[in-house]
Amino acid sequence: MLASDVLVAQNVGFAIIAAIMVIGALRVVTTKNVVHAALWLVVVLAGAAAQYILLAAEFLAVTQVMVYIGAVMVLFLFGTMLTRAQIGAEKNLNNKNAIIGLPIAVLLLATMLIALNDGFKAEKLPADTPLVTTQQVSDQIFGIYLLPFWALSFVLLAAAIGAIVLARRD
Amino acid sequence: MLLNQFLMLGAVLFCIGVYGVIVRKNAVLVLMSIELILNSVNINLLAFSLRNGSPDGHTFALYVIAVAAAEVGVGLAMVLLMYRNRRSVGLDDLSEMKG
Amino acid sequence: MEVLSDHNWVLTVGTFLPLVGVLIMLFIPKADEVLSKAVAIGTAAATLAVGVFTLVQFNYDKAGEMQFVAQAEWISVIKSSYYIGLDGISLPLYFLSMVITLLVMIYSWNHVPSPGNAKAFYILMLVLQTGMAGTFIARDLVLFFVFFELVLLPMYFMIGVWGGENRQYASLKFFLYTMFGSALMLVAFLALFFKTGAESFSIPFLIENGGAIAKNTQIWIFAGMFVGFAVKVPMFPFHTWLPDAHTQAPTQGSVILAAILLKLGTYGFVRIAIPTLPDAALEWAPWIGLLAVIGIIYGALGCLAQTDMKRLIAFSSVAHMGYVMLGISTLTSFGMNAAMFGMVAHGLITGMLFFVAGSVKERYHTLEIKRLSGMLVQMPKLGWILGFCAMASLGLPGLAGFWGEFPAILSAYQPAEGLNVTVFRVYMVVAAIGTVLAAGYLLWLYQRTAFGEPTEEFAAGHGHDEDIHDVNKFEWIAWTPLLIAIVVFGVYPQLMFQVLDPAVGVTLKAFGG
Amino acid sequence: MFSASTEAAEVILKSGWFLENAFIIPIIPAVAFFLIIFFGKKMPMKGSEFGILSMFAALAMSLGAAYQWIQRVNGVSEETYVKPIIRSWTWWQNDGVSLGIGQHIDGLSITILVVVAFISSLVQIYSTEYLHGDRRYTHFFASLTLFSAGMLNMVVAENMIQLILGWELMGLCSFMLIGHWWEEGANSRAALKAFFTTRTGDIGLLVGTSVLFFAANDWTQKTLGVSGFSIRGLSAWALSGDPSSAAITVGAVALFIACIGKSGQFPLHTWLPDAMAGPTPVSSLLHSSTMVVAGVFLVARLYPVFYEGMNIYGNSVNFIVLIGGVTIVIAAALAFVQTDIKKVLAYSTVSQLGYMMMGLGAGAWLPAVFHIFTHAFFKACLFLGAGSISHSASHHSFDMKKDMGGLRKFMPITFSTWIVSTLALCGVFPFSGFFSKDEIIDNVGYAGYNFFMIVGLFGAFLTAAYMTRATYLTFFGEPRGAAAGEHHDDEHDAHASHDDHGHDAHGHDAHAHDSHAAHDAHDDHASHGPRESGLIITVPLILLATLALGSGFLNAPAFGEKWENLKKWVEPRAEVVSVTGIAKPAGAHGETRLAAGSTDTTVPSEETASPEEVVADGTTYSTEDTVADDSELRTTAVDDSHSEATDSGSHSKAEAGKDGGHHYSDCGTKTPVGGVCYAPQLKHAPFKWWKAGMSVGIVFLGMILSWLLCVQLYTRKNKKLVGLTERNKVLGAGYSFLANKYYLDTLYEKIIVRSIAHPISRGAYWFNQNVLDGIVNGAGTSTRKTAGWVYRNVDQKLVDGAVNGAGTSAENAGGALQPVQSGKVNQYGALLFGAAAIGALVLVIINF
Repeated sequence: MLASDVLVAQNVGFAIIAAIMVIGALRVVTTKNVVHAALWLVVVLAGAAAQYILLAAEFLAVTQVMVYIGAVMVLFLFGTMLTRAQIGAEKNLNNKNAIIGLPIAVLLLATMLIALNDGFKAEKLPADTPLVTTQQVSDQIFGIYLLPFWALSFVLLAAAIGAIVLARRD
Repeated sequence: MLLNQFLMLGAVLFCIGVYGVIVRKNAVLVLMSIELILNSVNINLLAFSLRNGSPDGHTFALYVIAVAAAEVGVGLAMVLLMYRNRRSVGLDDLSEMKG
Repeated sequence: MEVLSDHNWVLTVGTFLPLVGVLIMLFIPKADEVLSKAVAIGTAAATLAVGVFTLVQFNYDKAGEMQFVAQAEWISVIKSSYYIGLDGISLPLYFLSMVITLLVMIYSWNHVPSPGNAKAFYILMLVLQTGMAGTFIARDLVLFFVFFELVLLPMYFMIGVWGGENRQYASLKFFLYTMFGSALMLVAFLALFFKTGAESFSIPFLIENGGAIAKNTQIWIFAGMFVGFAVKVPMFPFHTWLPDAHTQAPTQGSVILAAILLKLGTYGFVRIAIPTLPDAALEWAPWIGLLAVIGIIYGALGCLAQTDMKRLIAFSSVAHMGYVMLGISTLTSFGMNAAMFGMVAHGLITGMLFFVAGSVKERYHTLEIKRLSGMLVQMPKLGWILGFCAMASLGLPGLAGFWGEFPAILSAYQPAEGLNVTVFRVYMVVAAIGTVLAAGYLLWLYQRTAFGEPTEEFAAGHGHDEDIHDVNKFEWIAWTPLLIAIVVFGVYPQLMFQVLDPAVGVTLKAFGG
Repeated sequence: MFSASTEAAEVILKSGWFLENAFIIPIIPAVAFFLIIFFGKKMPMKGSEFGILSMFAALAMSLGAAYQWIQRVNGVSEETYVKPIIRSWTWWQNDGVSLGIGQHIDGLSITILVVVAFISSLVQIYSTEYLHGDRRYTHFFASLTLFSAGMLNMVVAENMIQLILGWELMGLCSFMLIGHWWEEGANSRAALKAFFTTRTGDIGLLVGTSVLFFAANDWTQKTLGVSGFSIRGLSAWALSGDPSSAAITVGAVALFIACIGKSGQFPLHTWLPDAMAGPTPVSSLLHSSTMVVAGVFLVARLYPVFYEGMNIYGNSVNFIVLIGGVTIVIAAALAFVQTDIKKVLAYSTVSQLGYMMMGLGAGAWLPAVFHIFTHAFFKACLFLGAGSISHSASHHSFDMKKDMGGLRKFMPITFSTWIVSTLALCGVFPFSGFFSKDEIIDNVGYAGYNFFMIVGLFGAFLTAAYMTRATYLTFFGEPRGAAAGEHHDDEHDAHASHDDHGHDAHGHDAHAHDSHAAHDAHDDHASHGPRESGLIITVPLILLATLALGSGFLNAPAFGEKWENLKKWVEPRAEVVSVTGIAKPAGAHGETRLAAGSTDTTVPSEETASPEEVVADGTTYSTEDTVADDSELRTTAVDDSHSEATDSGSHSKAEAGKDGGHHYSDCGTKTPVGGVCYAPQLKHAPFKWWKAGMSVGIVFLGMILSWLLCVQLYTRKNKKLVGLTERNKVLGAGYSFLANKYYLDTLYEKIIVRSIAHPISRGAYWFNQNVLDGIVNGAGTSTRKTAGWVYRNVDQKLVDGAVNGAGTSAENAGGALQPVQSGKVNQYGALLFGAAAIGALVLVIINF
């Protein structure tokens, strides 16, 4: 296959996935049903994973799938079930802030798009850069970024303990 | 592929997430919106990492994911507690922090 | 400098020891109040011990130079380093902060304000201590800023949680005011940083290169710092948070607030704003002086109108800080020395006054002046202590207050070159009139509260006097050092001037001071 | 000139331990004060012993110092300037200059030292009886001792700051002593008034000191190597021709304002009568030798400054003379309408202080100081006498009309001492008052202030008159009220009845209270009528009376030269003294600047080895000094051009004739050549018997007239005179005008103080609460209504906008931010992101 075809394919793929993701995201924040929202979120996250692959980050894509779709989503669903949100539609999932929310979001979006457009107009992603290998990533994690890694581990530990303490029924 | 297409996708997701955070009442949904935001960030990170050919982006994306996981864990635990205490997960009912 | 940087661990230890104490206290069960109190006081005492060691090791012949200098990599990304040092200007305040904290803690032993929870209360005080001490030794703007802000939170909680009935409002006001100030201050710092070539945040570097900035730019940067520090001082138009904060804060809060926190602002002026931006300082000085004298008269008048003892004292510190700022605004060593001395003196005296006010409140459950009377009959000791502090506060020679007040007035007669002499002489006269007003409101307060016979409701046998007892032993322990210090510094001020004077001289190099 | 130098060549200035260590004198009572505070209650005599002992010690040391000083003076010729013994230690430092604390001992300070120590000791002894059994006996003695300490410290002060220290200490103690019986609101008010009035004057002290310091500092540092605070430096500077007339005039006027406040000169004299609220011993101490003398002392101490600043001798009137003269008459006139014996004395004190000021203002330095000296004795005696009366005869009442009269039969000792002191006060010939007061009047006239000489004579007339009235009412006529033995409790109401005459209630309530306070110890009075007081009270009276009689002969020009001892001992000689430091290069005074951190005590001006500095210890002193003297006078001789020398020499001959052979020097007239002056050349009126006779005649005239009037009024009850003031409009007006003390109190208390205390401060506070703070508190609701929304907007915009947002009103001013603080997570989020969005937008726009 020719490089150009690859590029085209990539672009097309990007477009499709992006569209799906945006729709999913929109549904997440608009749907009347918590469970549906969770499922839509799955779609978005999966899309993100696909994008990672397009961005030549296989390892991350895998992590994304495992951590999010594997763990986080399950957590979400559990949470939803445990809080006995009825599976069906619900009235008041939104509060009165919709009036504020929309303008803010739009304003923010407009600003960002302008800024991005202004910043890197039609800058292409280099196609020939050496891809980042998982080894490099791990070298970094256990090399220069070791300290943050430790901190992170503590965070996770704390989170785990915290979650247990909080959710413990006593 | 343009750099911007990824960045803009990130931006869109981000704003949708913001909207969700502001508008949603159900704590769980707010948490989900936050997940959206985090992912948009990740996309940006990776895009730039590809652009500069440096692995930093990957590393941080990983960290972000990890933090997100932790956050979801704690967050949901809190939601659970909240529900246990007040039979509802509506954030509007929470106003102890009212000054 | 290298010579003076031995023992450079002293300051670090002295500053962060309280945090260690906090760490220990975290593991003490909340129920066990006595233990947590003991640990906290122990920590404070240890800190003070380190402070004393500093005092001993301090090389008084080189009071003008930075000593115990320690420098280490910190946030190299923004060219900010962990750079601390101590000179004659910082030493008294640094040490004072330690003393005050310990005394306040001792005082709190049986005065923990409602809603109790001694553990949290003491932890807050320890954190405060770190913040205060750190601010006085920081030689790096970012470090300074961090400590400066670190002070804010504990005080916010102290007022907001342990305060009076109107605490929410007061604490919020205090917080927002100060945040507002420090935001501008931060901007000013950054501007200074970039205008000096974005090379370093270390204060000596900025002092060297700050003078080179274009005058107009300097004036704007100074404006930012001015607001930031003036809010903390507080100077005249920015003072309105002070009375509320003081009246609502618990006694301990007021004492620390008056004794140390207000000094952070003036210290900032002396240490950062003026040396780094000499030209701007010259431009601003007359206006600072103006606000200062307005503050003097205005605070005094405010006092005369008060009906609440604590509020009166709060207003009086507006007036006293006015003297300090007047001294600073002259940009002469004379004025600076007076200002520095005034800070410490005000810390001791007003801190003491707030202690007394707190004890009065605890006994009478009110601070309304017209309901109080004949304190000398019911609790002579407390009454005399109040009188003593009032006298010290109105600048009686032989007591500490005088040495902050009189030289400040004196210095206004001849400000630094480039300042309008006439204007400052007018300030001098106004300030001198302020001393009379000070005598007026303090003696008025004293006569109304201490003299005469007790009012009906608190007279013996009317049921309202069950809490009325004279000074108890914790109060004695906490107060005696302050009282002694007030007398000692009043009788032999050289003790402090000999430390201040050289350092001030160094600070004012830019003005040929 | 040359002869002078030869004499001076073998001059040996003696010194001695007492002179070298005079600085200890104030320290003794200061220490005693702390002893009393801490151990007083436990002592057998409740702490009074500390006070008395310390006072005796101080007295002993002062006398020793006086003796040695006299030796020192006698050692040199009439012309040579006798150097004060100055010692100084670093007290504080500023701008690299060390500022000292120490002693400045010369004739003046020693005179006052002796007086203060002596009177204080007597008063303390007296108080042991007078306040026996008082509820705050110990506190009383503590304050009394500290009070003396303050005065002594001020007297030995080496520089202005030290002087201010003593000055303010006295202010504080007067507050505590006058308010000694603070249970009575009136007493504490009087105390407040005293402190506050003097404090108002002190503005002048602070300002004046600052002005002089900065004006003089450079010169003094360069020439003498002392700071601009140093009294010696200031004196020399004032006469050096260096000062700009503006600076020195402003400084002198400012300082004199402080003296007006402290010495109760018009128009700030109103606090003095109220000070009677204190126990009588306090009044006696306050009025004779300490507090009120402080102002006069300050003028005398810094005389060169006032001499130059006020241009004394220069023109026919100056500020000091004017104030002094006015005070004499005004106060004397007030003394007539008092029925309270202590108030009569108080006003007489004021007018006597007027004499001193007038004398100083007219260049009669010595007579003024001498008057301080004599006045201290007889005024103390009079006050203690009044105290003795109230203590033993009139049941602690001080009302002459109600409770006294005919007491001479009952208390002979008190009576005779009183008479002696009264004659002294009036200035009758052999008594001490004559020699001092008459000298003042005489010299004032001689210096060309003729109008004020007449004022002085008139004042003498009034003095004689009102003192006669007081004496008559107290000791002659028929016993009345308590004096007649009847013990009525309604005496307080009786006092109250006077109040509508405008007698401020303070004094009376105070005395009423005086009785309460001491009654628990003196209930026996009900049993018997008036009697003589005990020894503890009478002995001091006798001692004082003796001095009132005799002390005048210390300086009695009436009997010729050799009787003018005080002039010889006390008056600083106006001689041009060379200063080795003057030749130093400008940089030299830098030596006195401390190397950073040289902390230990340094005599600041040692470096400039100017002769009078070498006082490290008495032994090495004399030798070094002669050498210095020697050199110095030679330099003088050299510097003076010969012609000038002969000229001034002949001048001195000429002067010698009419100036009592007094040495003449240029000091104070033209800038000293080749040296500095420490004192101006003063004129001395030759004593003339006819003048003395005239003034004494006036005095007797006053006495006789007043006596006749009294007899008519109080004994004969002459219909034409009694109640004249009620009938005659003009006299009535005059009476109430006097009775209301010229309405000055009304002016101060009702108008000035009220206006500050109430409207202005209220206004300021209103400004704070409404305009600045934006919180209209509950009371301000009405104002809110009227003020309307405008104010609220102004408020918010002015200051509190930051806090209150669109602040509403007092009740929910805090609530302005409540919506923000809703505690709803979403809203926080909205706020956050909104802010972020706006911020970002701003950035973007900027970057375009």
